[in-house]
Amino acid sequence: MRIGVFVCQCGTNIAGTVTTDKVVSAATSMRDVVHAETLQYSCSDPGQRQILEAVQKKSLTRVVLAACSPRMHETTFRRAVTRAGMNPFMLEMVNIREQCSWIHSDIDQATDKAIDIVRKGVAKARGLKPLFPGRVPVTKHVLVIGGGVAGIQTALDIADAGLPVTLVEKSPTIGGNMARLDKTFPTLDCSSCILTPRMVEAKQHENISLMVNSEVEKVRGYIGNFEIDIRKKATCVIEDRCTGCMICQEKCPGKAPDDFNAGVGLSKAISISFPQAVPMVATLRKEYCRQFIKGKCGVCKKVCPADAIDYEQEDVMVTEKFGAIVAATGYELYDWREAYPDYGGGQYPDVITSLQYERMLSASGPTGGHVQRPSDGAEPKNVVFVSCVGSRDESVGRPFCCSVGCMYIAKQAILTKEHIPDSQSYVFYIDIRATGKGYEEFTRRAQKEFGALYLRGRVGKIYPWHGRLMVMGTDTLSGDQVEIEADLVVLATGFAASTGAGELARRMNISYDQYEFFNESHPKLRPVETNTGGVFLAGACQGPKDIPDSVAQASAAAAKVIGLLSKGELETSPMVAEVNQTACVGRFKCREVCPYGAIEELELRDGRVVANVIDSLCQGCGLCNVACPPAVIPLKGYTDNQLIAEVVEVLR
Amino acid sequence: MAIRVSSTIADGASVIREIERRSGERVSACYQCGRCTSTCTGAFAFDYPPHRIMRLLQLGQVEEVLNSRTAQLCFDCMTCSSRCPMTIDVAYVIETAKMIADERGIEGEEEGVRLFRLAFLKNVRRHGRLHEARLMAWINLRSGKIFNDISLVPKTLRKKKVHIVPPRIKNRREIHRIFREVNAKLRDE
Amino acid sequence: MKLVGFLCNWCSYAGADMAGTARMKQPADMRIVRLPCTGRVNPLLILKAFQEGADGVLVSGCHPGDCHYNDGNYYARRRLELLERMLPVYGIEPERFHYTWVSASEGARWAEVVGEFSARVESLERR
Amino acid sequence: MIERKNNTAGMPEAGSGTQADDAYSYFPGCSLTSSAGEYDVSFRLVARELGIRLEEIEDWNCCGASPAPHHWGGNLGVLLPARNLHHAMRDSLVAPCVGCYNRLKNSQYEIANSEEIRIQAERVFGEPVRYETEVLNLVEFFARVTSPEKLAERVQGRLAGLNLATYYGCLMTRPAKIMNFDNARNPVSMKPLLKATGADADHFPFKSECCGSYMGLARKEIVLRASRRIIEVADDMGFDAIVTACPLCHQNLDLRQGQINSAFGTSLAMPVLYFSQVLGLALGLEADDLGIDAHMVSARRLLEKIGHGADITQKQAEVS
Repeated sequence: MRIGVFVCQCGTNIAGTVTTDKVVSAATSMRDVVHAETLQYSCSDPGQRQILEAVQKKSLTRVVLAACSPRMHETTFRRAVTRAGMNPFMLEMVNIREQCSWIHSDIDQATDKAIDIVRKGVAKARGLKPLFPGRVPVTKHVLVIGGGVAGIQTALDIADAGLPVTLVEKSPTIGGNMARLDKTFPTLDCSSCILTPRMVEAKQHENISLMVNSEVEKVRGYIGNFEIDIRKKATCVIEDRCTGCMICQEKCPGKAPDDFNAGVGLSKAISISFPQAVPMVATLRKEYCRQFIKGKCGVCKKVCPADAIDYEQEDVMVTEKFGAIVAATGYELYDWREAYPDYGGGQYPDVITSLQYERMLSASGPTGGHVQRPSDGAEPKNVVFVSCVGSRDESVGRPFCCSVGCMYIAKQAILTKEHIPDSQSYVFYIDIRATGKGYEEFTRRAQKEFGALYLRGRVGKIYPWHGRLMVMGTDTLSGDQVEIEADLVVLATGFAASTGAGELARRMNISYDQYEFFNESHPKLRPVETNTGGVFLAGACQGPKDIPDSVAQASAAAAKVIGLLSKGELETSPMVAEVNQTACVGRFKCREVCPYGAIEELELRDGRVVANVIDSLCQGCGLCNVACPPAVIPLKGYTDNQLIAEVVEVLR
Repeated sequence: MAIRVSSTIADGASVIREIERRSGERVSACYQCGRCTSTCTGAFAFDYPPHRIMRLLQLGQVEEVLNSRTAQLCFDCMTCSSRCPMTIDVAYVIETAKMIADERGIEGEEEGVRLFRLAFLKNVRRHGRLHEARLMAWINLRSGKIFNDISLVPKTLRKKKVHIVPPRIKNRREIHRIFREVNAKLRDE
Repeated sequence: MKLVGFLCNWCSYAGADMAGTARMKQPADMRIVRLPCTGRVNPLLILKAFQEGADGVLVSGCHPGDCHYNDGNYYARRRLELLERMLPVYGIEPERFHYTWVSASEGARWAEVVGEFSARVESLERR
Repeated sequence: MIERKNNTAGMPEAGSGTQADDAYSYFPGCSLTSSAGEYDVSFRLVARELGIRLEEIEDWNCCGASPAPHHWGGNLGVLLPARNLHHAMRDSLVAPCVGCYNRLKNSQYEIANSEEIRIQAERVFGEPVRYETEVLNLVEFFARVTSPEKLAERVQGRLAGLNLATYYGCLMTRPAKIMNFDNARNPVSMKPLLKATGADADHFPFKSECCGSYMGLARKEIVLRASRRIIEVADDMGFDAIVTACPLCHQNLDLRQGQINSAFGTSLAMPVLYFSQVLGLALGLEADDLGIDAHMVSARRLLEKIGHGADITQKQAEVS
């Protein structure tokens, strides 16, 4: 057995606190190590070539590479050793950067630890065996969860590449938050003018099947071969009969809150969210419907010319196979009321959220584009915008920046001036974050051309005062307290992950942060992948984002999916369990614990029935390895002997 | 006049460390949003509103802070602390500066407040309890504003809100022991 | 003093990486063994570690409900709770063993866990 | 260390006679023996009405208020209150004055967290300091000894028609980590009991703004300015009265309301009642027994609104 040890210096990232030469000389004295050297940057082309040459010159049979986290570059180096004619799984990579050099400052301690880690790697390397990936066919069918601008973009891109897509949306229409916006920064494009055509396209695309009022219930399987249950909630409206004539909505006697308009104005128990809704189909909300509350009404059923109303309708569970999933569940506005009693906690009608204001500004909104104070319908003259409500505020557990507030406030300040020429906007901000193309210029225009007065400071308190609102704030630039009598206060509320995001993440087995935003696989290099193969991210479900970024990420995710499904088959990891069938006693404890049903019975020639692992199903968790009473179902790449060897050597 | 930040920070370092140690807060945690100032009760009477005190500390302007009216005047209503988005106990930072100033014998221009505290404590040390009427009288004499709050006197008398005889507690020795224990030197005596 | 940490690849190992990327300083006595899942941790492995002279053993996986393999960490918990009760029989103070959860996004938490555990074991050493 | 029985058990029923064991240590504090006499009176009355025995702490002393902690690194501000904790013999202690309540809790916190202070205290008292007694403010106290349901039963909505501005001020809730009472940013504890009297207690935005604290003597303009805003907002929002549990707040809002009017040319006449007085009225006690006539701002209109005895309105008339 001829082992080569390579110690990466990663410039000074590792060499800064680990004396790599010491590690190398220590390595040379380890059993079976015939070669050891340092590399300045192992991942660089010269670095990889150095490894390749050493492998060939010293005819190495195993390679131990001490560098960054294997989660980062393992695949890179598996490929590298393959080029040297070695089986990729004869490489053992150990982590002396993230888990050593970067977290210690004492050079001796760090170096000793690095040596232990290398010894551990060498020990494990001794137990390595050549492994050969299996192949499984992939299902060429993609699930996109969430019908906002990100979901629509991904769906269209994938569908255009010829792959069938199912687009699932939990609300009655696609379009998401963007459909609620009036204009978009920094160009002041009409939001619906650019979005509506895309929504229609998604509906009409031959490769896209649209499922509204639907939610993902269960996800089974693995990359290339998911099996997913989708619940289509009962809406009491037969979708393919409803013509969207809206007569039912007109006649419906049941008032209901207007979700689409963020609570501005009222809707009906049966309604179509907005005139450009896709699909143009009514939805009935039982909790507000007299038919269901009082047990009698039936107006919609009577008036519907298409006979599309069905009060008995029930949820439908659809189960389909998919090769890949794109999560595009977007965001919701942070509910500020509990956290900001000083701003009235929602008790002052004229303190509204930015989204409610957006609906007021929108010509298709509940006020027909007329800006009015909710309290008395009067046209406001003094409008105060408050930044960072539920953002950059550790005291309410929201330390992060919403990344769009500064921009949409500037936009709304401009639109305010356009709607009400004799109005004055006041903008409280902490920092103006305008990093996008044309963004800074835009915020300048708001001040220079539209006369918005920007005050650098946070608002401390808002209270009713002689029929108006008194806003107590600070102008940190002058250093003084300021008070403004406002007719309307608009809170730039921050982003929150959409309700149930965490639950969905658990169903898809992807990780998420404490705010329930989904985690990308790597912040720099794998921004649209997750740690679960075959699951990708698009848009604000991964973190606050504006429209251009969401759309860009959506197309990126699409590209990844197309790449994945362009092959007919997928390589499966060969690090799977393997039954030593001569020793198997056939108690099938392994089958009891296997999450993937990857254990089958196999009758041998001698008539014994033993366990057998279906490689394509096994995901390599190793549960069976521990559960097996005679311990005869080792997990390749993580055998008991290898792990014990690691433990022994690391404690030497 | 420009602040020589490089030197002020170096010079102020030890005091700032002391303030951070005693208050348990980090001045560097402040990002100057000014929310503390926006509802500060006393700001209009201070020379530096709370957010500027935090800023001065960040810039190492220790002397400015210890000698500030704010450090003398702040009456610790803690409104700033309760609203800080970074959960900094701003009031306690100022309070700590106040204590350090006090220990260093910095008197500042806010004589009125000093007199009040002094009078109050003397009063308590003597009787074990506070005799509000005497406190008021004493302060007015010392401050020379003998007719301060005179408008209240008749009302308060009519409403039986003052008793003329000072209340005294029995075990005044224990009170004196407390003052001795913390070796409280009530200044100018 | 040497501590051995058995970490699952998907949550805790990634969390430890994140702590490193954020340069969160930690005591240098932790030695990490990477596994696909805490469900792969054989109690024998832990006893072996103690037998080989480990001063403490830490097992860290995904939070309940977040296991990459659905419920590997539940199997782990059941086994390890059993083991914990057995430790005294082997003459090992249970305080030398710790089982916890750290997710891929909890770098700070990982640094805490290591710091606290190492302090805990050290105090045992001083006894 | 004296034996303390756990006090969560067997809270007295409102109105029922109670065993001596259920008594509470009572710390009036200086203000309640002079400028806030009516607070003391009304509190004792209502407590008796609810069948609670109060046991005034033997030979209690001033808590040191704000001046003590501001001097000499704060230990004076710890030891003065400590003496009262030390001499409190009951499981629970009630301190209606919010200033005292705040100091007592602070002291308790410091003692619990500092060996040095415990040693100092032992030197002073000649024995290990006792400080575990549970310190309650007025609102906590009433929430403990009665309940909105029980109260509502007794008062039969006597205060219906009033809208009361609940005013907590600073010291009852801050610093949050020591007081841990209610929600420091949005205290609400007064509301349930007030609602039980039949009165409304709508959201009062200035419930926890500062009235100017003890600056009245040294820097009066601070108090006048701060208190003016509180009163004006309550007035603008149409509240019938401000309800407080703090003698100092009361002094600034009531005693100095006249000064505010003359200083700013306003004509404010906002009654300021103690929480205990409101409960007293609800329980049917006489306004002047509760010392409401001792306030500077007449509560006549308010009393008429709830149809309270004409004789009181008489007295009130001559006062203002």
